[in-house]
Amino acid sequence: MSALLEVRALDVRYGGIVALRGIDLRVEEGEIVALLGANGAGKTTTLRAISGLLPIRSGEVDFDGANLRKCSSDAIARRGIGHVPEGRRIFTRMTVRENLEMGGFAIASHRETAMRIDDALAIFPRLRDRIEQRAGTLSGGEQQMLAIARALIARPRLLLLDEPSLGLAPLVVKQIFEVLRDIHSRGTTIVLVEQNARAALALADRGYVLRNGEIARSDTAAALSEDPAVVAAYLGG
Amino acid sequence: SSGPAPASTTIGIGVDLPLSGADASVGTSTLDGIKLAVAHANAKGVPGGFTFAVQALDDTQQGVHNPQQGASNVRTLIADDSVLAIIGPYNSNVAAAEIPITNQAGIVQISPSAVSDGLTLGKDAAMLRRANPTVNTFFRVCTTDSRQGSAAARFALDLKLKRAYIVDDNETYGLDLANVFARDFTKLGGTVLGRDHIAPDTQDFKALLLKIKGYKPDFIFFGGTTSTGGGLLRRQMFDVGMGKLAFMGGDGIPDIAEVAKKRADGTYYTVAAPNADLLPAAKRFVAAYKAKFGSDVGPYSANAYAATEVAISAIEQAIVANGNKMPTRAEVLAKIPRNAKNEVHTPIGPISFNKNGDVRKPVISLYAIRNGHSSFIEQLNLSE
Amino acid sequence: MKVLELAGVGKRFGALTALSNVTLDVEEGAIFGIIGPNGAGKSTLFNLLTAIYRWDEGSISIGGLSIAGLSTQRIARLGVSRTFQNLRLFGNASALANVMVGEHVLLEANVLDSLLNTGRERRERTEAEKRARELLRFVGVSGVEEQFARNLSYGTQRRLEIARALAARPRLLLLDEPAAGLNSSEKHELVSLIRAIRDGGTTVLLIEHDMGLVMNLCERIAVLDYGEKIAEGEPREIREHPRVIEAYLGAPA
Amino acid sequence: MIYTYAFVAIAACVAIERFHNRRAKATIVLILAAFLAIAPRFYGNDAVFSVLADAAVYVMLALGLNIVVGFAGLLDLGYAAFFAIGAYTYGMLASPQFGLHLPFWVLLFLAAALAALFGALLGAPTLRLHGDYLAIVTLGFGEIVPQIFQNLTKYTGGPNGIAALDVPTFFGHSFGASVMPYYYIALVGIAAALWISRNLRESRLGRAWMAIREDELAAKHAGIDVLRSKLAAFAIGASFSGIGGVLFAAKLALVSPDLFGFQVSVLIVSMLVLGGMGNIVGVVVGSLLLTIVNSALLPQINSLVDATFHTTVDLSNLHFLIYGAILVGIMLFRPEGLLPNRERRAELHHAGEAAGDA
Amino acid sequence: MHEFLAQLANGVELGAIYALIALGYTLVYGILELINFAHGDVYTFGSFVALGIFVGLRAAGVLHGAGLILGIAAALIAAIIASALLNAGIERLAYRRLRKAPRLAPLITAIGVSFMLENLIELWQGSAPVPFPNVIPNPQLHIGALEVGVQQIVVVALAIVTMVTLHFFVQRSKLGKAMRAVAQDRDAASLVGINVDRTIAITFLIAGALAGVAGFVGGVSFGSAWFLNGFGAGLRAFTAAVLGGIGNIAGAMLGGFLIGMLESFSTWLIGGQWSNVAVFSVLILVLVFRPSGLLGETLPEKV
Ligand SMILES: Nc1ncnc2c1ncn2[C@@H]1O[C@H](COP(=O)(O)OP(=O)(O)OP(=O)(O)O)[C@@H](O)[C@H]1O
Ligand SMILES: Nc1ncnc2c1ncn2[C@@H]1O[C@H](COP(=O)(O)OP(=O)(O)OP(=O)(O)O)[C@@H](O)[C@H]1O
Ligand SMILES: [Mg+2]
Ligand SMILES: [Mg+2]
Repeated sequence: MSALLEVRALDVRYGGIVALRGIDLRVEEGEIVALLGANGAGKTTTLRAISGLLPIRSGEVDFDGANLRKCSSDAIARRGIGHVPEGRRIFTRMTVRENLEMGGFAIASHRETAMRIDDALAIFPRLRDRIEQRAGTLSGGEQQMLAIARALIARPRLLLLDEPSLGLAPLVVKQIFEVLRDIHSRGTTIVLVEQNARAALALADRGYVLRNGEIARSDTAAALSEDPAVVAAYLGG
Repeated sequence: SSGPAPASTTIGIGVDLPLSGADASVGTSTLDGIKLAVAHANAKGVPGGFTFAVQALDDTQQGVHNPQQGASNVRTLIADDSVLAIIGPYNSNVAAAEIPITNQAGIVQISPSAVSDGLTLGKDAAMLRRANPTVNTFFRVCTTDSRQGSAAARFALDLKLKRAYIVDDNETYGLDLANVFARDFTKLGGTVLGRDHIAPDTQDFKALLLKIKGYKPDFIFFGGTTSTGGGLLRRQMFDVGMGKLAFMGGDGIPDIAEVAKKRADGTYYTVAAPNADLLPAAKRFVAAYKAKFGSDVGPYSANAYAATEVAISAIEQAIVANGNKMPTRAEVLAKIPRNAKNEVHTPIGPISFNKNGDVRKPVISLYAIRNGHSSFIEQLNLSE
Repeated sequence: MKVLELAGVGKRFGALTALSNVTLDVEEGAIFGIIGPNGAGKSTLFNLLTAIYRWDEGSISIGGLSIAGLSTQRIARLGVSRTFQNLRLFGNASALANVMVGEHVLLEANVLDSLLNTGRERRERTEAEKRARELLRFVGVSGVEEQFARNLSYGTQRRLEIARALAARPRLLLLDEPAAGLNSSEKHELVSLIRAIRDGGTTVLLIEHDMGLVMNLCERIAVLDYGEKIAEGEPREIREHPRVIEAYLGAPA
Repeated sequence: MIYTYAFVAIAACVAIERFHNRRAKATIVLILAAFLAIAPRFYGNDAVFSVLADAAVYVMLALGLNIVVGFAGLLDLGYAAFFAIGAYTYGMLASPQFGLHLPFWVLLFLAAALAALFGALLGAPTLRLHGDYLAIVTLGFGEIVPQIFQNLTKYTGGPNGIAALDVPTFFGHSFGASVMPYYYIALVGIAAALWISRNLRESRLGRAWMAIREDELAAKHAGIDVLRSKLAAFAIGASFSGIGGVLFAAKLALVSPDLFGFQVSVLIVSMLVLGGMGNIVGVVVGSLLLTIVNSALLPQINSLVDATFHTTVDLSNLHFLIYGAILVGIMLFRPEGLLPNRERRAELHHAGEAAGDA
Repeated sequence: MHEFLAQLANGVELGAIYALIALGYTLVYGILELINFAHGDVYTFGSFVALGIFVGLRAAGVLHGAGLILGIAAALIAAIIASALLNAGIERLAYRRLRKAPRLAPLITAIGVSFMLENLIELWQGSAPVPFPNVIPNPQLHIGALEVGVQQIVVVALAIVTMVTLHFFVQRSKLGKAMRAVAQDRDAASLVGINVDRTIAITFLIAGALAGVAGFVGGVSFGSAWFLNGFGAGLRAFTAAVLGGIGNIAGAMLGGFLIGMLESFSTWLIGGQWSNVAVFSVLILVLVFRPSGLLGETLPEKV
């Protein structure tokens, strides 16, 4: 069986600078895969390359049997890859509600969108309180909630999360991981970049460790969380 | 088609005109007048086996005529020893920047169209010639603002138009013309009801016309050209119910019918030349121009032709006087016609210059537009 | 001595009360934590301190001086520096230049010095550059001096921003979630960094959601919830405070 | 001939950008300066040096605008207004207009001060505006100033402007009709402008401008007095064009309002962007290039084509098209400008090493 | 009073034209933050296309009775389509490649394109103003003290209908939402499935179409087309967009009408040569007190 997402020999450069070198990733349908790595290792770059926000220099990205290399990022999004990007990238001049509606841009039915927005608001009641507020004036954590909620509206098959717990209060972080577990149980495949490596590995099936733009290790989550080197570097003694 | 002939046998006629952008159409048709005169001279044969060649430079920058560019062009032409005379510029403020340079270099410069008084008259002109106060190198075949403005004032009163509202385009030519008209019209007993200037790029003249309407004038006098607002002003008079009112201007609006079409009827304008219908040279010129360029003559094509004829005649005389050899610029300057004896007969009448550089026997004609066409009304022979 | 005093401070955004009746004293030389749920008003409090917003009630003074009506730049000159929850670096400038801007208030060169490149200007520049390099090393990001800030990875940018704030040698340093985007070993480095900053004589006010880090680092902690201060005390007290557990921490895992 | 000079100057600029060694740069600058100072004795004529002197004035203007736009990040679309103020200062105070005949050298500084004052006056109420709002207000100012000069006929000569301005003197020696004095003064002016630009760029004020340009709020938090820094940018930038204006007016011996329209502001902004905004050498290249295109290449394009290809074609009615195509072409080909900001390249230069040890 | 009303009516008519052009600036600015200097020339182009159709139809002798109505419609539609395509073509060729370029690069490109268009139009139609055939009758109506031409009423009505349609279209349709999203964050927009290039292209099409309507209306109202018309009209229209708050559709309309009336009234009361000074002085004053224009939104900065 072919994997849901397969990345082969991916090279990405910024101008002359090599950011990713020969990355191979495989994500099976229904898996949760964690990407670990120090600052600047290339995690964000990997996710951005997959969702088409960065041009690929060489290598292939296949999603559900189709090659994404020639696809624009909006086409990739419509194929079912959701992305909670670094820096949140919410629409700051729109209200919370409008942001959520944008999450459902590709959904034809208004009723369906409204229903999904309701579901999302049930997860983040804080957003319901602020529903008519301009997203740009939300608190940092509220913005993060909005970014996650917006990605959930589209019900992607594959969800790429770039540090979803960033700026969230401890209770909410716990809740986020529960939400991830929940949508995963309903069939969403997840690729997770997370500084909170302990929590990430607890949730994930497998993990990759990136170093200087290359895959340094890949193993099951359990094995990684016991690897002394990984523990020392990312889990903090 | 043909490459330039070897330098020694070619005499350059330097030209400085606005050739691109907003002034391109007048500039180009003026240039064509020059080219035609040069072609005629070459066809006739030049003493000493020389040929004339036009060296035209464009004095626009970013599409607008520009004194700095004009000055620079004149320097370029002067730096070329084969250039013995310069025709141009088109605009008065460009001329003001060029005259000191041509004056210093002692090269003949004849403008077809720069009408501002100060270029040839009074203290201003003296200042322009201060590098070489005793020599005048600048001539023009057009008239001056003051001649034209006062003639227009007289014509208006002849036509029983007594109450004027004056509008100008707030540019050199238009403003000066309107000023002289206002002064002389009042002096001769007319009434100036009001004056207005328009801003550049104006498209809507109805606001102005609605205002004028309240004054109930006999006519509107416009200082400016067809394209700086004359055409649209005339046209839009109909939109505010003033279509029947008379409209008058100077030699900047002979082409007004092209823009205003039948709505131009009732327009009067002056031209600094005798009635073209009675001048054989004028008829020949118009026909030749049409044949060569396939288009109607532009407002200053004839002037340009005349200016070039004068320059060429001076050069040819200088060649002969110099034993069929290349003359100096000073020798050419000395042959510029100064009195009735060596007048040059051009499509705009016989031309010789007074000591200021203005035409000696100026004639101003009045034309009217009827059924979309110009027709001659009367002419004034101004005495010096 | 108290560096910062807030008395009965309130701030509303339309119908929303972002802060209400907050009273707070911070002693010179402290590492003081501010925690609370998302949207509790923590960043808003910082924004009041640097005059991005004006408060509606109460009073705030820094170093005994009321900051009512003072502009952001005046407050900065009083010795208050900050980092931002959503990074605000000078993206199209090198990391080094970012830090050197942070030193602005320490330098004395005036417009004329700048125009004519006087001795003072040159001397100051050399020193400023040297200090900036040291600071970058201090926060652990040396090697990126010449890179554009916007091209750095998120974690590196965070540390760069701290370096910029430190460059002014502030009396009071406001850190809004400095550990966000750092992994746990990097967080350890951050802890020692902040301690070192404090030991250099700077009072540190810290907003953070990483409880391990907060409890480890702060000597005192205030807790905000819906704009109100619901608790203040030493880490131990806070950890066991029932309202804090209910509103923020959740039951201990 | 003009192209020889332009080519030498541009080539030297490119070389300066290429070399990273300070000594090498200094050497090139010295050689270029010596060439520009001495070569006119052997090669060229008045027409050539006239264009070069004009080009030098534009280089000064562009360097001044670069301080406002390139350094401080304030898009100014009405920069020609200050040029006009400088030129009219000379036009009104050194001419028969009021019978005042103040010396050129005094006016050079007076115009710089006046332009700076107006820069600050314009700046003061508008500096709260952001981005393109500021751009459009400056554009408005740029429209208003020449129109006021045009309409206040009594004082300014109206649309005719003021002609026959005084010919400057140098220790009692009149400049006469020669363009060489202007050429040399403009060279010195450029040298000063370059020196000041470089000083500013590396200075405390220069860093403050950078900060304001990148993030005004963060700049305030660094203790930068944003308003004062912006005013300084406007005033210093304007003073450059005040000086340029005096040179321009004295050389042409004429001022008229149509010389300072929006087109001129646009031209100078184009010079910046084309050359590489913020980069001093780039700005010089951009302004030289566009001046040569506009003052030499386009007006003479017909003779040039005729002489080169021995055919007569009339390109004069294509000037705009050619000029527009040059702008578009360069931008599509090098969006960051011909010689982009040094930082941008330094970044590419160093990052390769840094990526390895993250 | 009589004259006041007449000037008011004239200002409204002029304002309608500025407003239509201003909308195009605002739409494009809203999505790309680009002052599209070429927009005024697209307006000019629209005028000439309408003119060409009129001239052609008149030569064919069909411009009377019902033929006149059809002719007007044909000229309008042709102007709309031609301008829309031209504008979209400009975006495709000149601006699209500059999406990631420094901010001023597209601005200079736009200026370059503007020069090119002006020159091309000049080559096509000459550098003198070209008159519109006087085909549309313009009987004067007397409504109380107000005297207006039928043409004036039609012009204003057409402009208003266009603007209202646009307003609802952008507010209600999915495309409108996509435009707002792309305007704020292109990457984020593409992550929710919005085709950024297509959205921008459509924005240019709409802006061009509006310029086409304006070109038609302006040509009929001023009675001529000139290759440099777009420059002055464009400058004023852009000023209008800024006055109203750039990026804001209602603001562009308000600004357009205000500038139109300002021009009309300043010509009446202080003289035409001061009208530009008046327009820009008012603009500066307004912006000093409302730094984001009349209807522009000021968002408090949240950090
Ligand atoms: N736009 C860019 N231009 C140049 N280099 C870049 C750019 N974006 C990122 N880089 C470089 O690419 C490398 C990888 O960056 P990336 O953002 O993918 O790291 P990361 O693993 O997500 O780090 P972090 O945990 O700090 O977010 C870093 O060295 C960074 O400096
Ligand atoms: N300018 C504003 N307009 C309206 N509401 C605002 C504004 N700024 C902040 N708020 C609201 O005020 C509340 C407090 O925001 P603040 O940013 O202070 O929260 P915080 O405690 O920093 O939260 P977080 O931990 O998520 O960063 C939030 O609900 C936020 O939505
Ligand atoms: Mg990252
Ligand atoms: Mg916060």
